[in-house]
Amino acid sequence: MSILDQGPPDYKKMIPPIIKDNYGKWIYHEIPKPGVLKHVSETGDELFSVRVGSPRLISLDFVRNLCDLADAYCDGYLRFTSRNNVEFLLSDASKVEPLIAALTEKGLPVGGTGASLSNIVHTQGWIHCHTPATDASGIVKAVMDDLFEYFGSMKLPAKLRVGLACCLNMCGAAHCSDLAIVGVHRTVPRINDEKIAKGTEIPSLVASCPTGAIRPNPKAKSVTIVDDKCMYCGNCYTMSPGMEIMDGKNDGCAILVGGKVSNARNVPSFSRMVIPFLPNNPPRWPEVTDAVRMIVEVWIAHARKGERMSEWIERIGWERFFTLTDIPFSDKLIDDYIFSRETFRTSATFKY
Amino acid sequence: MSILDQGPPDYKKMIPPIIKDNYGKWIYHEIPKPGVLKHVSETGDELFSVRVGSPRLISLDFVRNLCDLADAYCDGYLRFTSRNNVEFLLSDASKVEPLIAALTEKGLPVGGTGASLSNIVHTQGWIHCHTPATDASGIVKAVMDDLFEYFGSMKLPAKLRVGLACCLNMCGAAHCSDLAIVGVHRTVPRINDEKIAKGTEIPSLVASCPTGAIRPNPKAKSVTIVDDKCMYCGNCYTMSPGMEIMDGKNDGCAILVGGKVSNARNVPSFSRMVIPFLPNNPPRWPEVTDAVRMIVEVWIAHARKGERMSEWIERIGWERFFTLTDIPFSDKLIDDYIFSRETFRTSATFKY
Amino acid sequence: MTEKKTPQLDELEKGQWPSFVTEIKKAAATNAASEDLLHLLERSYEDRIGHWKHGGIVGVRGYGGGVIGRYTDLPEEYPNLAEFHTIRLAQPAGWFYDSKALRSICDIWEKHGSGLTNFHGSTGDIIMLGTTTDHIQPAFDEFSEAGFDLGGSGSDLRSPSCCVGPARCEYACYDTLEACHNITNEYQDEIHRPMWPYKFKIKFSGCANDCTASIARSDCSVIGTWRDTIQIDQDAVKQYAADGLDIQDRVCDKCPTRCLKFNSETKELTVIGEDCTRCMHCINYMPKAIRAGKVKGATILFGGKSTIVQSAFMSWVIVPFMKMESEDDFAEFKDLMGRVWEWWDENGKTRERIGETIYRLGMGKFLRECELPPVPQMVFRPRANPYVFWPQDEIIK
Amino acid sequence: MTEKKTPQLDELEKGQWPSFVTEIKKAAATNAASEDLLHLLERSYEDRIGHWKHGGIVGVRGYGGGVIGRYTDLPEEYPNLAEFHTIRLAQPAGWFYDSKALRSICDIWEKHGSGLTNFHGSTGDIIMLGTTTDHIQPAFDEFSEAGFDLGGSGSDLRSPSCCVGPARCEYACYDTLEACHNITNEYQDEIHRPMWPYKFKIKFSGCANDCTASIARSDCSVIGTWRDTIQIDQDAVKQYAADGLDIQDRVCDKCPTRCLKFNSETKELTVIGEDCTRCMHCINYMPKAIRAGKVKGATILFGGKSTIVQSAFMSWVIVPFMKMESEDDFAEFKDLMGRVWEWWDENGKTRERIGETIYRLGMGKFLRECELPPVPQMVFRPRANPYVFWPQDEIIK
Ligand code: SRM
Ligand code: SRM
Ligand code: SRM
Ligand code: SRM
Ligand code: SF4
Ligand code: SF4
Ligand code: SF4
Ligand code: SF4
Ligand code: SF4
Ligand code: SF4
Ligand code: SF4
Ligand code: SF4
Repeated sequence: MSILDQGPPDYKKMIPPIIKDNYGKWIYHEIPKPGVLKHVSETGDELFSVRVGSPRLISLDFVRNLCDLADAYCDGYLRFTSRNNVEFLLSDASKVEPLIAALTEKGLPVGGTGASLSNIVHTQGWIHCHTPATDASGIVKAVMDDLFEYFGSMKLPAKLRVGLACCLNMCGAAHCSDLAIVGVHRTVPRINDEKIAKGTEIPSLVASCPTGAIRPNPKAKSVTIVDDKCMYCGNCYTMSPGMEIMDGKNDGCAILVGGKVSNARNVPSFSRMVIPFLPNNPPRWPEVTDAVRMIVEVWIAHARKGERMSEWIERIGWERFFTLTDIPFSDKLIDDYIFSRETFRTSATFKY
Repeated sequence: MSILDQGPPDYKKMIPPIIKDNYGKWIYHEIPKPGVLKHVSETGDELFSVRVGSPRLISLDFVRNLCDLADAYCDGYLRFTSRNNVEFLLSDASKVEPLIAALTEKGLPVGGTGASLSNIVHTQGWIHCHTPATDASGIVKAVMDDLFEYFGSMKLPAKLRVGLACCLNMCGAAHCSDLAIVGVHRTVPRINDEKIAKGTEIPSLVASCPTGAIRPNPKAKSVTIVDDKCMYCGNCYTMSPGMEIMDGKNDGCAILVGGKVSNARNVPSFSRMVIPFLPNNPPRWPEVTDAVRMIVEVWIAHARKGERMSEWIERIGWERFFTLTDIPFSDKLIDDYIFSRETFRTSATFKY
Repeated sequence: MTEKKTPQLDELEKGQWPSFVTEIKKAAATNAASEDLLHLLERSYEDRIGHWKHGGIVGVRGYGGGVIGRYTDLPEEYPNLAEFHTIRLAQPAGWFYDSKALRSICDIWEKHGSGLTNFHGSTGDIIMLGTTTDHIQPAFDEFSEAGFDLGGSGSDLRSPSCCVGPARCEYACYDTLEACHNITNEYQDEIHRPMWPYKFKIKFSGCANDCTASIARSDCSVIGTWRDTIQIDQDAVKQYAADGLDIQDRVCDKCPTRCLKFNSETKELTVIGEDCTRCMHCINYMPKAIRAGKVKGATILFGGKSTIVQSAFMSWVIVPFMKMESEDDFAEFKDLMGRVWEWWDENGKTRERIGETIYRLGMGKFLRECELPPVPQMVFRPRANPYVFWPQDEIIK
Repeated sequence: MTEKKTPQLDELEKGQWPSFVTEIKKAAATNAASEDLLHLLERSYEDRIGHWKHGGIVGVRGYGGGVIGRYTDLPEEYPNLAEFHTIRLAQPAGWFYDSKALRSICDIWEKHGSGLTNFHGSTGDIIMLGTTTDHIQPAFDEFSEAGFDLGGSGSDLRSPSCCVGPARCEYACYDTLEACHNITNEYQDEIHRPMWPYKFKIKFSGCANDCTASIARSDCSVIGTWRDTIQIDQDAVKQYAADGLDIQDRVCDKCPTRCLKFNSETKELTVIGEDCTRCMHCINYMPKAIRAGKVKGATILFGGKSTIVQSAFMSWVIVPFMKMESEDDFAEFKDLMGRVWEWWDENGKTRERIGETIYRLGMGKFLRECELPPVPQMVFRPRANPYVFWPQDEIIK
């Protein structure tokens, strides 16, 4: 029988003894090698965490495999990170290398610490969602393969946090990522009068459109769209199945860069669009992986040590970002939504 | 008979010979003393400009007086500046001091150059406009009297540009001033049905309200106002005399600071509200002059050399501006209009 | 079925990053739904569109959220995906597990689901990916037995999450795990029974590094901070200098307020305490030498959300500093939360996140009606327009 | 009348700043309207409101703007202010006058007006303050004879203005006076006959110091700049250093892009040309040593206006660099102006400034329809939302 409202399992029962003993007593950490964190407590205890990349969409075999490794090396304790990596928690330093060897043998990459590329926060895509403009897991796999060297090393100028969202709902919260890949629709929803008539509350549907593009069509018990006003956000589709927005020929991805979340040094910032559209070319989305690699490499070549994407771009200026990356600038990249005014250059100073 | 469309007088006919000869050839300038500019040409010629404060609202006697002085010292040539000061243009260095002596004798202040307070750009107020929330010339006189020492000296941290606008139309363009005094209404317009019925186009009047507070009142051929939505901008009064907004008991001034126009160093910035209301207390508006002096003195005490108001505040932070000036912070100072989002602190970093 | 080929997906088994295709195939070996999923995905790769129908409401007894209904639009061809719902399980604070708990999840999902899962979903839940309507309740019953409960979905409180905090991080300014656990438990009703204008997310980060991305990804961000001044251990500073760290360049010059002074002769580092904005940079660089102040707590920010509809918002400061140590402090937080939710519930339109409601109605109204004292810390800068709404009681009649 | 007292205004004759009250009194000595004005103003100081009626349309033959009608709401008490209109006269470029011209204005206004004036109005005109309806046409006729024409008012082009520029400033990157004069003359029709959605202002500043505040105060701001790199005279740099200027502190450290390097040994100053944003700071500080580049011209910005209604806007970059030397260059400017006005005229709502129209309809539409190439210089940063309107011809059908 089910127990209602029991809440999540108690974390206290699942943290390893070394953490219980040193809870809140950590005084510093080091990164002895990529993927390994060593935390030192004021008690003198040392905790080793080995961070492992995960595809996130995993089978039970994968989970059990993790359990086996945890049992063998960490008394059964492990955790996941806020970016969906796995962390094995070891109190015994001597087990670190054997664990890494076992992981490597199983093809599980160790890395994601310090100045590296961590796992890509992403979403469902064609695996499970009803509104995607692109797949999630597929592109993530293609990009992580391509940039693999930066996961297991710490040779980037700074952390690189990539996010992917398969539609503008942005479940991957890509809006504040160093680099974001966002699924975008590009065509006006096709209205299915029948579906709308069946189950949709017309006033809510009309109200759902941020640009006021939707008009009631009382005759059909449905709606019409003023094509010119539609910017394909898909919000109407979320409200009603009759607003069919997926379009195999025209859906694809936009690339945004320069977002950041931490407050360290500069304040958090939004990611900003630099490429409005790249086609969906499964299985490996070569246009996307190329664009991502190119941007990352230009950043590596030009950023100062410690400079995240946003800091680098804000220092050199967006004008020069476009020059250095050779990405064509177009009016599509200029904001025309509510807060556009703040993005216009209200100053006679700029670079070429 | 009038000549239509002849355009403004030709400036070429009114510039002094020394300027004609050295037009575009100036290579540098110096400020030998407050109010005096010395421009040196590549030809070796030297031009002296003596800058004189003007109340702007002047009689013909005043103008003729200027003419007499110009005739006596500058072969009849003078100009006005973009801040309504007068500039006497002398090609003969030896006449500078005698001119200054003559000016001083007539009570005309010399100054406004370099790190000084220049003239206050202002508007009509009760002298000539139909919508003012405060007077213009009166406050300007009171403030300039109070800060007089800073006009004739150059001991401020940097330029201080004060603007005054007697209503939110902001003809004084106070929106980008180091310090701005802005006339504000605080009560909902009183509707005069008769006047509205007589000459107002109701739909335009309704549309003129930025917050949608105005509703048609077809019965009275007039309108009503949703009081809660009105923020007293006065735009409806500009559209119709029937929206009486002047209110002798509740009109007054707001103080804004930290605006800037030049592109030197930091980009141009808007002035920001720090005191939402001070009463109209003619003839000398002591609350206003006190507040202005206090802010200016805190700036003087804390700014680094060369730091304009905006640079100083942005360096120390607005939190500290309020601490240092002891001005009470209130929700009235928090934006709640279209671009408010950009002003919210979306960061966990701040000072106390 | 076994005849069908997946040439495109097979390509994604190549390369060094672990492959989700391999994972689906592993599940497909023993589960027909997963096998269908593999082929449906291949089909999507061909068609370049998703093959899932819009929405669908399914759930468990007593709850209003926690399960996402999903049906393929090609049920004839992929009959095992005719129903393929997702169950969201609330994760333990900090995502800490022992293998026993994980194995119990596996055993249940083997019986009732596709054998596929996401560890974890973007909000933080464990995502049990793919089951049929019939299996939802039995699966839930067993998860429940094993100590797991559902997370949120729909217009409710979503599963709060927190960073690893004091469990493994020297920077934590409050106990993120305890706060998250305590507060999550308080709000089980709000999580399980949607009743608000829209979803609401809370994330707890132990310091301004914000390792849960709370400022971007939650309606309420609880970010650890301190009220006094950073503590500097000069011996440790000297050690860093001796070890070759260029303190001037890497630390002082990157301090956003330039309030750190390094004396290159004495090798001492001093701070102008009142100028420091607690950004964490210097502490990140020199954890052995610089620590947070002693008066620790959290900044409470509201309004974060992503792009749809009004634009993405980041959370903004509402309470600059709140103690977060004891049950009493949590009570203060909950009291605040109660006022804020009540206000939003009363004022928010359907599908309007709290940030959008505040933006639409104005911070002033929000603050006044939630009895929150306005302070300059709430804004980067004051308003540039003079459009002040004036309270009637301050007007001379 | 002479009985009436003005105790409040008398207070404003005290103090060191020249007094407008004294000025009104001087005019009042010989002019009844000015005398009434003095007393009406005293009345306003008592009542704390203005005493002018709303609007009123008056004008001269052949023109639609240039005169502001004004009537007191207390005509019985102040009969000489029953009509008290303002005439706006277009100022000469750079506000240069000789005493002859000024005296001619005085003589005419003595006959036809109150004897009061503003040198100048905020837009730049000479403001002839206060006359009656009857006198408007004769006054205009005489001003016209004396070489003066009306400025703008209403929904027309307002009198453009310009900084002192090459007439007296070493920083001028183009001839602001000639540009202003030439362009003002081209558009006499647009100035005198209102026909647009709303007013339109142009200001010309010779460099980025923007001494006409054009970026804040005009719909079109023409700001001098250069396309290549600043020129540094090393001997003069050395001289500044020798004279005691702390070049590192006052110049290099305040350069917004930190692209100036001062070698304290060789006393040489170098610039990373590609990083310089041409902000003018270093030139302002060291005019003898640093000059603008050789390829001079102007940046054209659009959209500036003050607060009413949508908020204040500052002008933003539309053409990063345009030559401004010859008649040909002015023609290019006029061509641009023509396209922009046509677009605004077609798309703008009544009382919508061009900045507001562009904001409402989007920069993309504006640029495409005015045939302006989009460049990154137009924005501080690209859009944060992904809401791109996609042109039909780029879509696969
Ligand atoms: C494990 C994890 C917390 C958790 O509860 O899961 C974590 C753990 C640590 N973070 Fe973090 N961060 C974690 C997600 C984040 C995030 C959130 C995200 O990426 O979505 C951020 C914000 C990212 C952003 O700004 O966009 C984040 C921004 C930081 C920063 C600030 C970096 C900066 O300079 O901007 C630090 C400080 C540093 O690295 O010097 C930091 C520092 C740390 C430290 C060093 C804290 C400590 O002493 O233990 C931990 C090891 C860092 C490392 O990997 O080198 N952590 N950290 C998360 C690991 C995610 C992963 O698998 O990669
Ligand atoms: C005469 C005038 C132009 C005109 O055509 O009338 C003028 C003349 C000069 N300005 Fe200006 N500026 C004039 C209004 C302005 C304005 C507009 C305004 O105040 O409304 C600005 C923008 C103010 C702002 O940013 O809010 C302005 C911002 C500057 C700057 C940039 C100051 C800064 O660092 O932000 C400089 C450079 C400097 O002072 O080093 C400058 C420099 C100069 C120089 C030195 C240029 C030169 O070499 O001749 C002139 C003498 C300045 C002085 O007074 O010390 N001028 N100057 C205006 C005098 C107004 C007055 O009577 O006070
Ligand atoms: C599963 C998950 C993506 C994932 O693969 O991780 C997800 C999946 C969906 N999200 Fe989400 N969202 C998920 C995290 C997010 C996040 C990220 C976060 O929480 O940190 C965001 C952005 C942050 C935010 O809340 O703004 C997010 C913003 C949205 C939105 C836009 C909401 C908005 O106000 O902007 C929608 C649309 C809606 O609610 O109607 C949405 C809607 C959806 C729906 C329910 C589709 C829909 O329109 O009904 C998706 C169901 C997919 C499926 O069939 O499984 N999802 N969604 C994440 C939840 C897993 C979990 O519980 O742990
Ligand atoms: C005379 C002058 C003020 C002064 O004392 O200097 C003035 C006076 C008036 N302005 Fe202005 N404006 C004057 C410069 C400005 C400026 C400053 C500037 O041009 O640099 C601005 C702000 C910049 C701008 O254009 O945005 C300005 C923004 C307004 C507005 C708001 C327009 C807007 O779009 O935001 C209005 C309202 C309107 O047009 O209906 C307005 C309206 C008015 C009216 C016509 C009142 C009205 O609502 O009909 C005022 C007539 C007063 C009178 O009876 O004499 N005036 N007005 C200035 C014109 C003198 C001249 O021609 O030289
Ligand atoms: S981003 Fe869009 S398509 Fe992707 S999971 Fe979220 S709602 Fe679904
Ligand atoms: S896709 Fe978005 S913009 Fe287009 S009609 Fe639907 S809700 Fe409106
Ligand atoms: S600011 Fe307002 S009151 Fe003052 S002159 Fe302009 S329109 Fe008239
Ligand atoms: S004063 Fe402004 S806000 Fe109030 S009713 Fe008039 S136009 Fe609307
Ligand atoms: S947010 Fe701060 S306390 Fe939490 S894990 Fe990150 S660095 Fe540690
Ligand atoms: S916490 Fe940040 S602001 Fe404070 S001293 Fe350190 S680097 Fe500077
Ligand atoms: S804007 Fe430049 S060119 Fe014009 S007067 Fe000012 S400093 Fe000189
Ligand atoms: S003009 Fe400005 S940006 Fe360019 S070098 Fe000089 S100070 Fe630096």
